[in-house]
Parts: sequence; structure tokens; C-alpha cells
Amino acid sequence: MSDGNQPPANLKVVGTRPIRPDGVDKVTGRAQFGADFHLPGMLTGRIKRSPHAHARIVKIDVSAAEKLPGVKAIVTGAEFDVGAGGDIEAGEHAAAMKDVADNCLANGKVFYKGHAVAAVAATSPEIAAEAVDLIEVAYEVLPHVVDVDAAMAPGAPVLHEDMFTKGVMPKPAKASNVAQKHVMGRGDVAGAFAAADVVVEGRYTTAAVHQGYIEPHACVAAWGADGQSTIWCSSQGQFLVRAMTARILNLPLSDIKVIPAEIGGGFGGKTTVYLEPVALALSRKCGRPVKLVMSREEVFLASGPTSGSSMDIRLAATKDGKLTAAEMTLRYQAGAFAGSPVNLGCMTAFACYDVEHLALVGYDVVSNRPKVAAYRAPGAPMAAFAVECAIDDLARKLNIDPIDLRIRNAVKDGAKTVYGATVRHSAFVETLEAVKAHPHYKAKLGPGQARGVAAGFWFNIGGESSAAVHVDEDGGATVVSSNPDIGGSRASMAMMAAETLGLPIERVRCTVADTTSIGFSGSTGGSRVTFATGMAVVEAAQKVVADLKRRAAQTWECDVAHVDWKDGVATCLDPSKDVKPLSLKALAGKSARTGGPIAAEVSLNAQGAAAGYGVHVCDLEIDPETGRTTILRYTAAQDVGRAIHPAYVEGQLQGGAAQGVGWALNEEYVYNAKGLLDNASFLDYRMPVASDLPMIDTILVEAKPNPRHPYGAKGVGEVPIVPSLAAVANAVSAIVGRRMTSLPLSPAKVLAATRAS
Amino acid sequence: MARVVSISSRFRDLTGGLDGLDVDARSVRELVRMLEARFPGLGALVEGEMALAIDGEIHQDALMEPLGPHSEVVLIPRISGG
Amino acid sequence: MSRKVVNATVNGEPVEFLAGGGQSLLDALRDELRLTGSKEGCGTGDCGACSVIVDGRLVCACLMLAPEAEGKRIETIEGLADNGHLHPLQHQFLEHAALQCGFCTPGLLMASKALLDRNPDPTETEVRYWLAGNICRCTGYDKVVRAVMDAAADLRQEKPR
Amino acid sequence: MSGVEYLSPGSVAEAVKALQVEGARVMAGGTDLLVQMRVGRAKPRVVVDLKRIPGIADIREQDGAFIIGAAASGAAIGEHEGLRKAWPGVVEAANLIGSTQVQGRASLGGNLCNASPAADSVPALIAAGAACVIAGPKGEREAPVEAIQTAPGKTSLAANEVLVAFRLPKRAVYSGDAYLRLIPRTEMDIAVVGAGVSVTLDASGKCVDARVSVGAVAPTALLVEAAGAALIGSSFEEVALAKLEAAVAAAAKPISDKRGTAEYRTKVAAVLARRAALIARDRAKA
Repeated sequence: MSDGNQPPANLKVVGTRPIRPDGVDKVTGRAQFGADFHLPGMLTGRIKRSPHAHARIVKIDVSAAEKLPGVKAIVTGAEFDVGAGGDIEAGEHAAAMKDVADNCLANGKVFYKGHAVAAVAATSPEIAAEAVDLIEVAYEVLPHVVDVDAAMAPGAPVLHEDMFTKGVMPKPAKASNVAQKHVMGRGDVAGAFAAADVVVEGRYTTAAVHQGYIEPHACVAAWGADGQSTIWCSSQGQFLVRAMTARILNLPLSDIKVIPAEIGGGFGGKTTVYLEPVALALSRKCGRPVKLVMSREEVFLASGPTSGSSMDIRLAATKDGKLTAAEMTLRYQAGAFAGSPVNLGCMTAFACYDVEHLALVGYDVVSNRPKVAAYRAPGAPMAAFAVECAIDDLARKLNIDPIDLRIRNAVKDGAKTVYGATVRHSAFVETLEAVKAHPHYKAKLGPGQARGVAAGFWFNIGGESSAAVHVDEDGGATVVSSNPDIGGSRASMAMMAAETLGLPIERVRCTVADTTSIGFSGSTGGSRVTFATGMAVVEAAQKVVADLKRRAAQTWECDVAHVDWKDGVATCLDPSKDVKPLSLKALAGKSARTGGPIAAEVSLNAQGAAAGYGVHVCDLEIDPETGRTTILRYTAAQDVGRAIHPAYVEGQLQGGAAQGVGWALNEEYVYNAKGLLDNASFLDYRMPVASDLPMIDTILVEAKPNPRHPYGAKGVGEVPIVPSLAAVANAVSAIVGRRMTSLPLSPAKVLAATRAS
Repeated sequence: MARVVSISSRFRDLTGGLDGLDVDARSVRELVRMLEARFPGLGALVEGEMALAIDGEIHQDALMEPLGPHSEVVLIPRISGG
Repeated sequence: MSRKVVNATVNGEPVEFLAGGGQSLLDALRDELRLTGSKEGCGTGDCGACSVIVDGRLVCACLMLAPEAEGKRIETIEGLADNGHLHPLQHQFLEHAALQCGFCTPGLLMASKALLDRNPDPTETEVRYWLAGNICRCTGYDKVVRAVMDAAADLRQEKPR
Repeated sequence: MSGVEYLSPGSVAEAVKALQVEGARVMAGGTDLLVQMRVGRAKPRVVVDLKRIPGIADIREQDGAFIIGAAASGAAIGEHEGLRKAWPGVVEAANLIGSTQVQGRASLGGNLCNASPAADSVPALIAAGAACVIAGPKGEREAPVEAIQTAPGKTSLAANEVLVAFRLPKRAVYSGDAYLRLIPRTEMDIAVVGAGVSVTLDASGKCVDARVSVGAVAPTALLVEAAGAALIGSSFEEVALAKLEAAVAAAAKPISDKRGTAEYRTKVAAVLARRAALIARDRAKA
């Protein structure tokens, strides 16, 4: 569909709120997640992990562990043989496979507490645990660094002797912890600042935070004697797991079948591998299936998180509130290996606003922390925190309503972003206006309460997807999706197919296929599934409809152009024919005699994804004597194109906002003086619980459906975490009476600031 | 003449510090070939690892796209997400 | 390893299984009885994904030793639906889209059942505090709380007091 | 956890006997012990589960005093109306331990003997003047709650002693207690600071007796006698409350850790003690 076409009106299924096809499985305990598989003869795997923040591995002695009865296999990083080929797209960037392999099992050096060093497979969990204790690793402990600014400072312990900052001319002579420098911008920033009526500036920091999915990483791997293997696992992409596992063990893709389990949350954190290559290496060594499941402590120590950051920002504006220039330096922790999403931070920082003169510098910095993984709009929330706080300062300084100030500067269609894309089909202004008109924004605040507002942006993407639609002989249909269903996508896939076929939603089911049963697909991530895989589903359904029309025409002996398809029924438009309409059910029942099974599979590379914009409003109060914050009211508005299943779209907004509130108030990776993570548990990591939050109101702005998607969908999953950090921080700052620049806004920090101001 | 600009520092590394250049290419495939000829490694980088914004539209995999006589091509990192 | 025979009632059925002295009830349910509906999110009582009801009390199955189950009446998610008929809580969770990934859902449902068993008309605040031990990372709790409140209303209609 | 033996003695004497074995650990609710076993911090050879001992989880009133079995769950304590009325501070402290699920299991005995400086029920029990009934090979003895914890994770109980019950004294008229804690979230956290206060007033509302205890500001919960003394004789005027705050701040010797800084803990301990004192006073008047 080309630009300008509006998606069809009078939809029967799209936009309704049916029960998801996999719902009953998930409320009855029947759904099988990663750790729920059990095979005959299955062994339990367990991983030996580094107790140090930074150390050279001098020797790994597995001889005592090997002798323990019940131990069937032990592997170390030496087992890996990263095959040739380029990097693999994963999460927020192309994953350097050597790094992914070294992260799965260390190669010569450990870079953080919890870094995997060796793994065992044994006949019971108890024996596996004992064997891990018996593996002796001799370390030469090295100086460590965990803070991003400290890691950049001269004299900091260098993690990788072969890391020479990319993007710097000339190439640096000395290795450092700065993996890459990104520079982007336009215009005459210095001139614009010189001419500015008003300038605001600040230095902001955010803590590393974990995605916090409740299901720990889990898999079962079974090596076959013929070299063909099967992996059952919970991930955001079965094809990604296959690609990475194959590369790390240097195996052909067709010899690995990955069966996606239900996935207990991911938020980006399951767009890489930690366990699967290890489990398969163990299984290969002993010929028995091996199950590997992380403990919660291991999840915190060795998976995720996203970058902590430190940022400097300056904004220039005219006295009537027009932003004229901005400059920003972003320093993001990458963890142990290069690859923070700082480039995406730079690209998204000012994506909401039309700013003529821009200068952005980003640094991707390694330190002795776990390698970061994608987390919901990777890189964007931290940058938005700084930008939206600075804009709040500007609104205060100019005494302009914060929404009016944003409307004044909002990007509109046709504007050029700093990263080269032209803004299209955007409803950011409409979203801001919707918030301004909402009762929440007009509600009076009580004494001691304050309101924060902030906006956020995410690109949304398309990409490679496959889907099939099978018409059953009784007139129902099955959709075969290529993407793990992380938040209800079976429902949206089935709905789009039902809409296209003209079937009631109850007659369409959806299954998620393994790597051998459907064409390739990118991962469930980047807010791409409803858009891209949805497009494949609709195209497959359209092919089915074309086939059904052809069969009807054949039956009626008329021209297919004279067959109309509506609400699941073919009608003959040829007035010379006296025939009764044929339903999908009737056509399906006769499929054997009209050409055989009715099915279509479509693989495509979806283009034309439209970006999303969100605006959040947060009311809160603070106990002035303890610094504790209570969120009183929260509203999240978003430009969603068109909501296929509005309840699940609302759920994305609410869930993203809740994660952002956690990021703003309490969540953080806490390190001790030895560089060891000190709060690797839900207890001390402190994610929001039910009593921490109010209801979260949502406003779905459907002013600009994306004409590049058959039903107008835009990605919705990532945007809602982006505005929330600053929405909270702006309200807290208003109460405290000074700008709060460092997340999390823990009670101690807030109390200290309250007393100081 | 298509105008090629980049927001990636990898581009700058391979071009000896350039932020942009003009290339007389009619398609992305031709562009990749010409970039590779001029700056060894750059064509491969563009083909293998970069997304392209061509006249304002992002293409994650742009190799088959045509270029107009005055197309603006911005090389950007591939975007994925959580 | 010293394993003992444990006799208990699970979802109304008598069961017999072998339990190690240090084994958790959660491991016994999942590994011995293959009732994998109860999930392990943390193993330390901080997430509630393994919530089950033992002799009428809501507990984390990860914080109870399997041999303690001797003689106890255990209710798990697998027994919440009555002969294939969904419990009003299950029904309302689906109606409200109160689950996204569904991993915390069994625990949330069992915790909610324990609440409604003793408080048929809870306030929003009571629901939120009762469920504070059940972490959900997907939904922000909004739809979960609404589903529990509506299920409570359904149950009150079913069984007028 | 291979080779852990589980024992569930049917009497206190059997339990004491079971504890003679090297590496034996008492379990009441198990909500701390199982976590420690899970993360490898505790490696008991024998787990001695008290819950099958008759009466060990009972709560009973005896001439106005209350006997709370060491293994009575938080939920059972919260449901006991008489106890709730007489000792609301103790009950609210017990009910703050963990989630609803943890409440189904966690006990006062476990909370005390786990010997965490941040245990919620301990300051409330100390403020209440509660005594412990302890059984050992030589029979029973009693000790005040504040005499049990000696250091983080350490108690004054001998290896073969079992805490059987708590005895809460008979309530005077015009008396009340309260417990407050500070956590960053609303639920599920370990106390950053906790404060328990119990007061007795005369008919005019003047304080005639007061005990103030704070948690998570020292290696063990503290009984701050000077803070109690600050209230006695006062009618909770600002001067007396300021004195109470100063006494608490002076007594607090906190550490800085992942849960809070020493400075913050000291400040907030004083704030919470004052707030708890006022709630206790209001309850005493009611």
C-alpha cells in the first residue's frame, strides 16, 4: 500500500478486544515455558562463574569434578569454535559473535562477577552443584573499574588490550575502554548558542537497570548422534538462537532445530544467547539432553542489563520558547564487551523536536559489568531523561506550560531528523494535545504534590518476517507465526487474518512455529511483530482470499474479476449467473476437488515502519522527612497508528510506564568496593510491586494510522518506557525545589536534596 | 549524483575523516561497488552492517533500492530494539 | 541422598512422591509430579510466581520443603479450573488482557484466589497490597487489579452472601 | 542440598535432642533458612522443623498476657483479634515481614533467631517488653528479647536450645504500641530503618512508661533507654519528642550498605521513632 492510502474502514475484528488464542493455556498452567520441558535421560547443567570483577584465568582444573559419579560432561570456552561470517543482528546492534561466545564462556579472562567460566552436566542438580564446586579455577586478579566516567579516565584499568577507540582520527595509539565514539549533528551550534536568549544545561546520570523478566533464561539441548540437534528454549527469536548457537559451535544451520517455548518476558534481554551454546556443547560431549536454567542471581549477574549512563546537555532557545540548538555528550556503559546502545541514544535524543543546530557525541564504554543487552527502546530512555529534564528547566525558566513548549517545538511530517529519516505519519502534536485535553492534566494538585510531563520517541522497525495461513477443511484457519508471542501477538496475528479472510476471530488460531516449520524471521523485538509479521500474515491471508475467489470463479464458471469477497463469503457479480454465494466454509469443504489444500506462506522484508511518540504525565508526592516518593496518578498517551487489539496496546503502555517508574525511583545495579554486584536479587533490586503503583490511564492516539501497514499499525512496545524516567523526575524536582539529575531517585538522595534546597 | 552522508564513525574511519561524499550511482548496489572501490572496506560495511535512509525513508536492507539523480543517502546503524 | 515418601493431596487428588530433605515443594511439584504450572522466578520468595495454597494458606512453594507437605492439602494452578470450567478469576484475566507473557499469571491467580477466598469484596488498595508479593513485569498491574476486582464481583453474584 | 535430612519432631524434647547433631538447624517458617540454603549461605545437614510440635504455632491469652508460639505465622498473628487489640505494634511489625505468601509461613521465632539487624518484629517485641521462652536439655528458661541477638546472624541461644514461645506482658490501661519502618517500595523490602515504641500513660495523658527500640541501625536491634526516658513524664510535647529524636540518633550506629547510607539511616531512625511514639500515644488514649 502506498503513502496516502488510508487503511480500510468498517473493520469487524481489528480494533476489538477478543480473548487471546493462547489465553486458556496461560491461565491454567498448561503453557510450556523454557524450564518446563523434560526429556528422558535428561541431565542437569550448571555453570561455574567468576567470583571476581576482573581477572586472568591462569588455570581451570576439572579433574576432581570429572571424577564425581554422575558427572557426564564438562565444558569450557575452549569448546567453542566461532565460525566464519559476519556479525549477527541482535538486540540493538550487530552482535560481534566472538564477544557473544566469550560472554557465554570466558576465554582467558573474566570481566565481571558471574562471568561464566565452565559448565557441567550431571545426573542430578545436587551432583551438578557439587561438581561446580569441585572445578578449581586459578585466577590472577586484576584491577577493576565499574563506573563509566572512571572507565574513561586516564589510567583506568583497561579491559581489552586490543580495544582502540573506533571513530577517532587518527587511530589512538593506546588501548582504552572506549570502544567507539559516535558523532552526529548539523548546523552551526556555536553560533546558535551565541545568539540564544536562554540557555539551560545539566549533567545527568542513570544507573544500569535490568530488564527484569520474571522467567529466568532456560533451555534444553539435545544433540543427535547424526549431528542434528534440537533446542527447546525461551527466547525472543528462535532463528536468532539457531544462528548464534550454530556460529559459536561452528555447525550448519540446518542441523539445529530450535523449538520456541513460551517466553516469560524479555524486553530485549532475550535477544541474545547465554545458555544454548553451552547446553548444546555439553549435550554433544555426552550424547544426552541437557537442561540449563539460570537462577535469579545468575540472571542479574550475567544477563542483561542495559547501560548506566552519564550525559552532559545544553539547550539554546529563543525567549518565546523555540529551541534553536542543542549539544549533548552521552557516555554509556557497554558492560564487559563493546556494544552499548549509545548510538541509538544519540539518534533518538532529539527525535521529538525540530532543532536546527545539533551536536551529539556518544561514547561506548566497556567496564567490569555484565555485557549489556537490549532493553525496551535501547538507548532512548536515558537520553530522553536528560533531554526532557532540560526541556522542563526551559519551560520553568520561560514560564511556559511544558506541553505548550513541546508543541511549539514538536516535529511534524516532513521534518528531517538528525539521522537522516524524514518524519512521516507522525501524530506527536496530536498526542501532546490529547494529553493537554485529558482530565488528568487539568486536575488540581493537592498540597505537597507535583506533576511531571515528558515525551519520548522510538523508531519502530520492520524487517524480515514469515507467516503462513492454512485454511482448515471445516472453514476455520490457522496462522503460523514466526515470532515468539511475548505479549499477546498471537491475538493480533489471528485478528488480522480473521479480518482479511472475513472470519470471526474464534475460527482463527495461531501457532508459533519452530525453525524448520516456517520461513526465517527476525526476532520479536524493536516493536516489529504486529507491523512486519502482521504484514506477512495479511499478505498470506490475501493470497488465500485470491485463491478462494479463483475457486469460486471456477465453480461458477465466471471471470474471477466478477467474484466479490466480503465477510468470508464469495458472491458472484456476473448478472448472467444465477448462483448462490459460496462461504469460506463451503469452499474449504470442497478444496480437494478445486485444486487441493488452501494455504499460503509469505516471507517478506517489511519496509515503511512509522515511528511512535509518547507523552506521559505523572503526579506524585514526597514524604519530606524520609524522601520517599509515592506515585499518585499516571497517564500514558501514545501515537499508536491504529490499535489492532487495544487492550494489549494499553497493556504495553502500562507495562512500559511501570518499568520506567522503577528505573526512575529504585532500580539500580549496586556495586561494592571490589567491583562485585551487591544486589543480585529481586529483594534488593526493587522492581515496582502492585502496591507501588496507581492505575495507569492510557490514551491511544489513532490520528495517523500508518498507511504502509494494511491495518494502519505502528509499533507500540518500546515507546512507553522512554518518557517515564523524566516524567517522574520532573515531578520530583518540582517538589524538591531543585533539578534532580541522578537516577534512581532513592529516598536517601531525595531527602538529601530536600534538605539542601 | 547521489549525496552520501553518514552518522557512523565507522564511515569516518574508512574514508579518512570524511562525513559525506558525492557518488554517481543509480542504485544502492552500484553505490556499494563504488564505495568499495574508493575506500576498501566501506562497501562491505554499507552492504553488511548499515541501514540506509534514502530520501528520508529508512531501509534496513537497502541493497535492491534504486537511487534518484539527487538522492540523499544517510548511512545509519541498523536499528533493532528490545 | 535420603529421600522420603511424602503423601499429600494435590488439587483434591491423593499423591505420593519421593522428596529429598532439602528439596523445595516447588521442585517436587515441578520435577516429581510434573505440575509445571507453578513457576520459579527467583527461588527465594521474592516474586510469587510459585504461589500455591497449602491448607488454605497462600505460600511460595519455593519457601517450603517438600517433606513438609506430608498430610497437607495443596492447591496449584492446575486445579483452579473446575473440570475444564474456568474460575471467574481466570475468565476475568482473559477478558481484561491481564497477562502479557503469562509467566507470573499462575502465581497471580493463586494469590488472587487466596484473597477472594477470605475477602470477597476487597478494595483496590487491599488487592494491591495482597498481591505485592507477585511481581509482574509486563502489565504494570492495572489490568490485573481490575480483573481481580471484577472476578470478586462475579463471585459475589454467584454466591450471594 | 544433597544429603539434607528433614526431621519433624513431635515434642520440644525431641527437637532439643535432634539438635544435638552437628550441622542441625532449627526451622520454623523457613522463609529465611530456605533462602539461605538456596543461595548457599546455609548448608545444614539436618533441618529440624518445629511446626509439628503441638502448640508451637498457637497464640493464647493467659490472665491478660499473651503467649505466642515461636512458629505462629504472621498471618495467624494478624488474624488474632485479642492480640491485635492489645499489641497492635507487635502485630503490625509481624505483618510487615515479607509478602502475603511469606506471611503464611514466617514466624516471630524465626525472625528473631535469624538475627538480622533489620528484622521487623524485633524492635516491636523489645519495645513491648516481650520475653522469650527457651527450651534446652536442662529444661526451660526465660530471657528478654533484647538479650537474644548478639551480632548479625548470631544469637545467645546454645546450639541445642529452642526458642519455644514469646510472652507478652499484661497490658496496663492507657497503653499502646506502634512499629514503623522505612522501605523504598511499599512492600517486599528489608527495612532500611525500623522503630518500635510502647508507651503507658496516666489518666491525664502523661507518659508514665516508655520503651523505644530501633532496628537496622546497629548490628542488633537496639533498646534505646534514653529515648524512652525522654518521653516519661512528658505529654509528648515538642521538647520531649526532640529529646527522643536526639537520643535515637545518638544511639544509632548504622553502616552504609546497598540498602541505605549511615547518614540517612540515622536521620530516619529519629523520624520514625517520633512518629511511632505519637501513634503509640494515640492508641494508648483510645
